Amino acid sequence: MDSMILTLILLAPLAGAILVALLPDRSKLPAWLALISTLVTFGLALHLPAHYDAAHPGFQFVVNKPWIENPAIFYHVGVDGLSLWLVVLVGLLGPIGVLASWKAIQRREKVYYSLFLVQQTAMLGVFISLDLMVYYGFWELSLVPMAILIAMYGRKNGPAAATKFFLFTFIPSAPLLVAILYLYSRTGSFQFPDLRTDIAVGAVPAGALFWVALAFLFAFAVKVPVFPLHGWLADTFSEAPVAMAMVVAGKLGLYSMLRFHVGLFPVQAHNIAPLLIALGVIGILYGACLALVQRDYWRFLAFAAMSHLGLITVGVYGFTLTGWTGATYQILNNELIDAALFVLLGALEIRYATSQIAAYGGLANRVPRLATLFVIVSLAMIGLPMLNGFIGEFLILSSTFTISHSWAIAATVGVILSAAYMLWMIQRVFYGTESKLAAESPATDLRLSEQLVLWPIAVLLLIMGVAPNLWLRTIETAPKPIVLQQARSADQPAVTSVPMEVQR
Amino acid sequence: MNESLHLWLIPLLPFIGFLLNGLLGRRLPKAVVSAIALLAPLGSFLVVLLASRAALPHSESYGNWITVGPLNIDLTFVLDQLSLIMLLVITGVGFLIHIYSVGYMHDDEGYWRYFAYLNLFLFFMTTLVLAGNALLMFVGWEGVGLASYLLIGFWFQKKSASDAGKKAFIVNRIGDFGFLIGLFLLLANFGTLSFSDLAQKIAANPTMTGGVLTAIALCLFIGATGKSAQLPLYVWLPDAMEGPTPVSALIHAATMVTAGVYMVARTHFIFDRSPLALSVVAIIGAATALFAATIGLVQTDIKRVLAYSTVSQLGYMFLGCGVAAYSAAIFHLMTHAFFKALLFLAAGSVIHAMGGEQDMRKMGGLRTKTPITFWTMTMAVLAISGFPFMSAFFSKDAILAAAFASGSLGKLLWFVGLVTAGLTAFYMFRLWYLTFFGETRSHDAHSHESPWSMLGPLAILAVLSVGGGWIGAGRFGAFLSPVLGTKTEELTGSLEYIMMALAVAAGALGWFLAHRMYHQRSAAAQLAAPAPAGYNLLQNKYYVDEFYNLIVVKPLLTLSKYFLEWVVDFAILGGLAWLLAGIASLSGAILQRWQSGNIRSYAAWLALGAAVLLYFVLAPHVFGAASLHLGMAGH
Amino acid sequence: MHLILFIIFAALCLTGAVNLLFQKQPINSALSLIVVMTSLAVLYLLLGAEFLAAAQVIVYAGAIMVLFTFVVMLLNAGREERTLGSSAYRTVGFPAVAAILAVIATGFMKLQGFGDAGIQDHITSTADLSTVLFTRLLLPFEVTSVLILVAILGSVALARKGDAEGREPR
Amino acid sequence: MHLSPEVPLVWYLLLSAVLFCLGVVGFLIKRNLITVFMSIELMLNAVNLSFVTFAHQWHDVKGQIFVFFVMVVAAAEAAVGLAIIIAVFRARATLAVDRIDLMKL
Repeated sequence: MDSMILTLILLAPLAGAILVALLPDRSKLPAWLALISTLVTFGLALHLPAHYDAAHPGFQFVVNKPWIENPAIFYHVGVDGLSLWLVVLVGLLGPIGVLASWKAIQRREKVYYSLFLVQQTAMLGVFISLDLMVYYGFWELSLVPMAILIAMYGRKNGPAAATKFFLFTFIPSAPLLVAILYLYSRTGSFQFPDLRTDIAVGAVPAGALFWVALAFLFAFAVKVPVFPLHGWLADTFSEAPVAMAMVVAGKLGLYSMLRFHVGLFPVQAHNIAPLLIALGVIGILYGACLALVQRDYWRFLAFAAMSHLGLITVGVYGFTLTGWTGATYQILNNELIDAALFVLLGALEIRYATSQIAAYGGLANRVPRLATLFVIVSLAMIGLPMLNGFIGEFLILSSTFTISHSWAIAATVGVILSAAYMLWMIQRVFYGTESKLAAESPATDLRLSEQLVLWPIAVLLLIMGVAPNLWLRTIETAPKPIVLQQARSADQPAVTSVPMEVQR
Repeated sequence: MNESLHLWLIPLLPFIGFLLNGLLGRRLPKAVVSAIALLAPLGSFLVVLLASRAALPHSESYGNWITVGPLNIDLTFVLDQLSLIMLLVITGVGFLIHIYSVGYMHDDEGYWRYFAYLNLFLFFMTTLVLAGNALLMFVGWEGVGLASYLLIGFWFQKKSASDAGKKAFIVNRIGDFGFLIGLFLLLANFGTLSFSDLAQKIAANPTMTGGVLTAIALCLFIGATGKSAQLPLYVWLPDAMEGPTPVSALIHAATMVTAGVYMVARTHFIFDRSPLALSVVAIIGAATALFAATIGLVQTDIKRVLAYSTVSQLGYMFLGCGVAAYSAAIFHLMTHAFFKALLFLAAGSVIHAMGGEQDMRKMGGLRTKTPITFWTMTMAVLAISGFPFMSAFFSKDAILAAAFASGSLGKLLWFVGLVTAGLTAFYMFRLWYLTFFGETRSHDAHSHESPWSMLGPLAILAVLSVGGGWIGAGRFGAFLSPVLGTKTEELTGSLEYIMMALAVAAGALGWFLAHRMYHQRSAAAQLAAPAPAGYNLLQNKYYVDEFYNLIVVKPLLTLSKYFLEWVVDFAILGGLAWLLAGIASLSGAILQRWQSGNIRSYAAWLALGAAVLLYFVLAPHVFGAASLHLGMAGH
Repeated sequence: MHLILFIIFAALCLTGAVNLLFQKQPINSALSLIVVMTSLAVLYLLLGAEFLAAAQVIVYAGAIMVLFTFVVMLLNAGREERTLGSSAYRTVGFPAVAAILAVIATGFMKLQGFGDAGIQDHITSTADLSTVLFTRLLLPFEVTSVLILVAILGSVALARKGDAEGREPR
Repeated sequence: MHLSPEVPLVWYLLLSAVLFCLGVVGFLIKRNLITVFMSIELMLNAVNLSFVTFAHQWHDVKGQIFVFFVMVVAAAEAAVGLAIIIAVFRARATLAVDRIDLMKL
């Protein structure tokens, strides 16, 4: 079972996609199939944390079989503390995405759900692949359904947004591929563990390694997105179907940064870290400022997300155990929170058919449950203690503080601003006097299916805030060896959050 | 150690109350909602009472909260003398205010929601007080901010209310920013956030003063100014009066806003090592006390007067902290909780009687219509004005005496405190006269006394306001000394009596002026005549809100909108993207000509491609020195 | 003897190919192509590939070219029109062809160890060929039959009269 | 034994190269869809000739097998290709390749 489980996780949504594609497009049949398929995936994914052995860090549930002889591509999959919960997260977001699409997608369901499931497969593949070529395949595959669905279901400017998304995400993939092939030409392997040791012992010339690392970073930074590369985000958020938009930003890029940029090129990544920290902090403040002035709530959400992703970037490039653990944890938090916000805003859009914030107002009496959940999720987003966002923010910020006081303080300003824009948003939508739209619309409160999605997330946000050690214990196992290794090597002084000695 | 005191019950009971009412309250009858809501603080209060007999300090740990590498944050509750007093005040006064709310909020459709929030507040507040480390305290700290936000914006359909809630949360967040930085500094320098460990580490290092500790202390104090509404972050508290009056009594007078004082007292071992930070605390405290008192002089909204009074009294407490008289500050905190809660509740009763009217200019003559409210309010007014042997007489005096005893700066601060005492008496009696004396100025004539559920708590608090001072007079410092240390400088007997006399005299002077201006002449805006400019300045609260709006909010929004969004995002980044897209589509337009659709031209290019490929494959053999050996030439 | 035969049929081949290019009527081009193919069959024979020579005559010169001529007649293809779609064939195509020819020809000239062909050396019998075809390459051989079947179905479907949606003709 | 001088195999190869290039030229200059198709067949035949030549040189039957498969594929291709030509002619009523340019962007 343990050796098969990752393959099964990968196959479950794929089988669902094929089934949806083959069976007729009859009333809600694709949706039900997709729901079952994603639930099965989620159930299988839960096997991983249940059987993960935190005492023995490193990759587990590994399968490593030759696939193509020349070039030597292996079907090499496995998870460690870093990817373990991300796989579970993708599994969880699957059924949520299907339920979020239930009412929103009314035409061409077959195409929609099969592409949705392909996207699921691709994301799972990205997280579990340990062969760079296989990883690259999944990485590219994760972009395709997205671009198609944006074009098909865009609200106003679908094709334009799809083109933008396509250009922003595919172009950086080209240097990534070249870099991967270059590594192969030097080391003769696509496999992550081999490459890590080969690069560590200097099998690749340092001058070339700089460019290779940069190519990796560029591809990932666009996908996160890191500050000046965020051009696609707002358009994608406002055009993509809800269930697709909620998975597009953040985790793929950030995970790849942690695994393949920091993991493969620690020296290069450490050298470029100050730049990334600076860009991350700029992203935090920039996103927050822009979120303050958006009129459309999808764009608002895009910039809010960008702000929070900036914080995680800072955590990734802080090169501390606490920061890495916090960053990984914050990826989970962020995705959950964003997913919930997408579902909630999507629910608003279905009811009121507009995403202009100004049209709303005073909804709290009309849709009290929606308002309550929105407030809870927003509070998690702005890092209220007892909810999950706080844990990640605290870990990242406190570790950043040990590296640079000024950047940490600037990042903490983002904490204030996030409260400002989220609460202002809540106020404009839910509080105050009822707007014309709210008064005239016959909209009803959350349906049972929506509540079934949202309450568990809300409870999860609380549990993740109260008992983060359930997660941190396993997440911590991934960066720990790297930190220890850094501490051993003399020329690379380890930057951990071991407290500095009191000076006076 | 010894047997468990079940401290976890103290926050947990209100939390259960919150969950029950919050999730089910909508469908429950009001009686059940009130029963749940009342039992929670009562249960907590009883647990605290039981715990108070145990040996102190007592700490209980419930495992680890966050563990990453070297960082380890425990879930630890600590009960010592300081937290015991706070808990008694919070749960005791909290319980009384819950009872009061049953009457006050009886007709509100959000009844269940109100009590859920109130219980949530108690949960966070008790967590804040019991917390054994700074991060857990921060949980409560932010949590009470949340409860405050929810309760201020309780009538969320009123724009002013939801505005005020938002403002409170955001301003508090600015303070929390300082708190967080303080936490990071602590963590970076000491590697722990546990109060007992920190105290030990600092005690083990007697030469460590100033420097880092000053930075930490100042950062923590920024947090305190946010939560406790001190200069320059006090602006949210007056607006917070948009919330229901019992909320103002509980959160914005008696308990939450004193969290800053509690936090400074809790971390006094850091402040003690930094004279600079202490001076800052004292100066800010004294300045706030005077500043807010002057604004309070001219406010016409009964709750706003009390709000500015709260800000001012909190200033007193920080003044006490700033001269290292922590026990005096805590003492004042306690008495203030009694009389200010009473003032707010009585004001609430007045508002209730007036059918929701809060403008004092429209009140008057309520003395006969609401006698119990009148008498309890009178007790509170006397107490806050420092009438001899009432509660604030002792506590305020303790602070002023400590200030006077602490150096030359202390003398100045003492004088500011004395002036403030006079101003306090003046605006309190102004309120008293305008509300209860003279002719009724309301069109709504059928004012009535409040129900007993509201008057009962008033009576109990009145007793405490009058006699609360005797609880602590003389003994308080000794009781708290295990936590806060002993204050060495004591005033000599005669000087202390002179101080008392001066303070009482200042109060009496304030009363006298108020009596002259508002009772004998019974006109509303007497101060306006002699100094209209000054009056306007005070009436508009020194234009601080406008000032903040002008230098912070507006520039931020303008910057975001016009510079960041239009210039950076649209023009520069968008322009770059368009430039790239332009290059792409231009090259596309050029290359498109190749795609003529003409098969023969495709074939021509294909042939060219084949020729080039062939050349590259064969070139080394054809044009190089070596001749061509095909693979099987050896056959 | 071999040389004479080679020269005759190589010349026929080239003449046919060039004629194919210069004829304006498709039917004439088709007939020239038949000449080319038949001459090629002779050349195969010279190279000892007797089965292929036969197959060349039957399949190419016979079946395929008959198909061509039928289509020419069916569509009544007349003289070529003088259309001008693009000049790329002249500016790019001809130099490219010249380059291809030059590169390949130079490559062939430089081949070493290449022998000569006599009229009777190394005749591959049909038996030799079929031994390989029906043993080692049995599967590909059978698959080609599937290919041909698919091609038949495809050409029937394509050439059938019907409208764009593929509905039956009325 | 040898009645006449033997032919160097390279000549065959050169012949095939020339035929192939003539085929390419045909593709380039012919304007009738059917003759263009014939040029393709010419190229195929040219390649076949070189296969056979190599098979002869190395006494390897594989080259001839290859030619056999090329013939099979060519037959299939001719059938489908001519069917396509018929379909195109029905749709466009012309066989001029320059008029069949719907693939233009």
